[in-house]
Amino acid sequence: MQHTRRKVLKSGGGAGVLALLFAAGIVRPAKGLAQSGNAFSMKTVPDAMRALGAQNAAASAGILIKAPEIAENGAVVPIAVESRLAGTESITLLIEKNPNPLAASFNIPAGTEPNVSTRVKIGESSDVYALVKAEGKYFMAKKEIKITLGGCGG
Amino acid sequence: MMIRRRMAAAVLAAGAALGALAQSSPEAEIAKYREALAAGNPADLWEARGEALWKQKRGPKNASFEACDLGKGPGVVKGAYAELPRHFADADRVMDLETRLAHCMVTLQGFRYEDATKRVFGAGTNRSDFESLAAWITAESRGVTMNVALGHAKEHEAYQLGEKMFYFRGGPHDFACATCHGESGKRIRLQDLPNLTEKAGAQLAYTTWPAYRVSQGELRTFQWRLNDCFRQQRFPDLKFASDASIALTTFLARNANGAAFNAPAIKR
Amino acid sequence: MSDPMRIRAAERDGVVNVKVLMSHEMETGQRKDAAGKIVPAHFISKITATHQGKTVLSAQWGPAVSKNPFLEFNFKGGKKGDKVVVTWEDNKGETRTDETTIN
Amino acid sequence: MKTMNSGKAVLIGIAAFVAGCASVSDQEASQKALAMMKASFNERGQAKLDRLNQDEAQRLCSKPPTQELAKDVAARIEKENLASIRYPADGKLIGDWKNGERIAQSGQGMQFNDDPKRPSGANCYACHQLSKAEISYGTIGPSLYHFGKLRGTSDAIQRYTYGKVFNSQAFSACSNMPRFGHNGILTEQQMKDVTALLLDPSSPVNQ
Repeated sequence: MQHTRRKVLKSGGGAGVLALLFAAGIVRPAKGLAQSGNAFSMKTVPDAMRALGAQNAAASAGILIKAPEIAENGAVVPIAVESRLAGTESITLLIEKNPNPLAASFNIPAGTEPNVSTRVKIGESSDVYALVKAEGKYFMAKKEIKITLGGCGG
Repeated sequence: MMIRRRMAAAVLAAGAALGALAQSSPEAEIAKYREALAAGNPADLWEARGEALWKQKRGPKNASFEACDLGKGPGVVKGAYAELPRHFADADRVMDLETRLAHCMVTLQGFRYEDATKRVFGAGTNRSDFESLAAWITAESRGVTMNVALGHAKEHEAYQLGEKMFYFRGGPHDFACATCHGESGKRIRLQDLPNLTEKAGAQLAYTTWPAYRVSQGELRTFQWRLNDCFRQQRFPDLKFASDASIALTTFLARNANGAAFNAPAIKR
Repeated sequence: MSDPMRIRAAERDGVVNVKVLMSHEMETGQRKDAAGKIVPAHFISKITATHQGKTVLSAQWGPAVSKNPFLEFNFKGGKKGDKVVVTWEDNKGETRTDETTIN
Repeated sequence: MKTMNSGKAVLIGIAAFVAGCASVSDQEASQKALAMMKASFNERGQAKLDRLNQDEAQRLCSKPPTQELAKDVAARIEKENLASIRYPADGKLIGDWKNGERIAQSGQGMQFNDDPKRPSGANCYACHQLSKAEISYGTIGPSLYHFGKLRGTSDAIQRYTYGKVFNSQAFSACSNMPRFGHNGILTEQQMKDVTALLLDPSSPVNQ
């Protein structure tokens, strides 16, 4: 089941498809970030999202993932996420192809701009998902980042 | 401080743009990657450690580096790196920064040379004092114009032998420094290769070392840069502070004369 | 003991830009050492930034955040001269707190 | 004469100035540099000090790439290197392009930190474009995309391709390309696989 979902996710691509899949999946009570410790150990994006209670996240153009499309080195990939959604409460980063996709989650209190920047490891070329909780609901966006081999390669 | 960082970012971006004249999409994206990295350089962490180390009393003689002469008089750090390597009369030898630091650890702080140079390249939590010290000392030359004088006969000779070494082909792959760094507009994989035989390339390359190497999560010095080039050239292991390492550094540093020093930088 | 963070905080038009560099290995727990043994996971798992006692950002991280982590964010309401305090805690329970003055 | 405003002119100036002041001749400088290098490297792993002993081609090619080689010297280097090429006894020059692709991607081998028991790569992508799919390629050498599609797979082309991989300097004195067979970097089977990568019609190089 898990495997199939992952496959569809890869081939289907769009976030809308993903949201539909989640909607069709097992519905669990929504969990807040307090539970994200569990989500960090999940091995797929859908499982991590479900552990966060974000399985119904809808694709949104109000989330901007600012990252290079090609990284010279996967050990350090700069990623900034900006949310233009009113009432943004949290920003979460997931990297699909990493062994544990959930990379980082930020709580945004009132008065802090919904715009954070950090650097993550990406093992191989992968889709990166930004998940935003705004006014109690989850939204998401994604971007593909290519990791290249660099230098003398030895 | 902030302005300095922004300047560094601008210069890095400009350098990347220069290299990617063809402006195809991969090059533009790589330039974006480099620009984003320049916004925060972990070399800062090494600079802070280096400044503390410089002032700390250490070794059998319980002395700090503050009496160490980097060429502009005891304790003068500002701008010193932009004039290195140079001949030091007290040792009658041309020395680069790291060789001079090892010299001060022995003469001022009383360390045995073997102990002083036990860890010249750091790995993770096993850090090298040389890398921390070099981060801070080189940062104190940021914006200073490179000016390696070659006024002494031994400095001339180091330059001349360094040049020979630059073109020396050897090992199972027939590689010389010049194999990768002797022509303009070339790249290895997606990385632009500076042509070190021309002024612009020599300047861009030399003034951006030391650098925080994101692929390793370490700050690397020029001694490391040369050692790792020769590793990839399939040569044996270039000895730290060896005459050959200093000669080649002299050749490359002198060729960067006239450019503003701009390191520690951040690189792939 | 871990090394101090490098924190920069600059105020412009009522918005404070905060940049933090942390000295940490961020071991994933998946890497093998030279002897082929797995290096145990060791990473910063929690971060809190406060201004005048109020939390301006908190975060939970996994080991996918890069070695020597970098974090940048902006908050409103800070003045030049105020303090910004950042605390991290890693998965082994070690913590570190540093502060800087907004300029 | 072109306008002398380039950085190169300045560098040549410096070099001339330095050479003018120095007390030793060019040949003496070469000898001194070699002695200095021999004292400045440590043997480590498989990389012994004998790697600093140059053969004739290495010695003659230790020059700026812009400096032309005399025609007779170039011809001599090419002749000697051509004589060193050994073709497989079974006469088959085309191996498995899939292995060839792996070899082309790998930069492993012969470094002091490499395990000598593991096979070396050829690291072709470091210097050459080969396929459409791999965007991370270098430009030190020419693009080899469509290498076989443009040339076909005649016996002569197969022999040239295998020979070029075996010893690049047989065809181009002082080429930057390693002499993979001559210097024992790749095995015979590996060179067949790289030849296949370049020539096999189903290889990504020829799509």
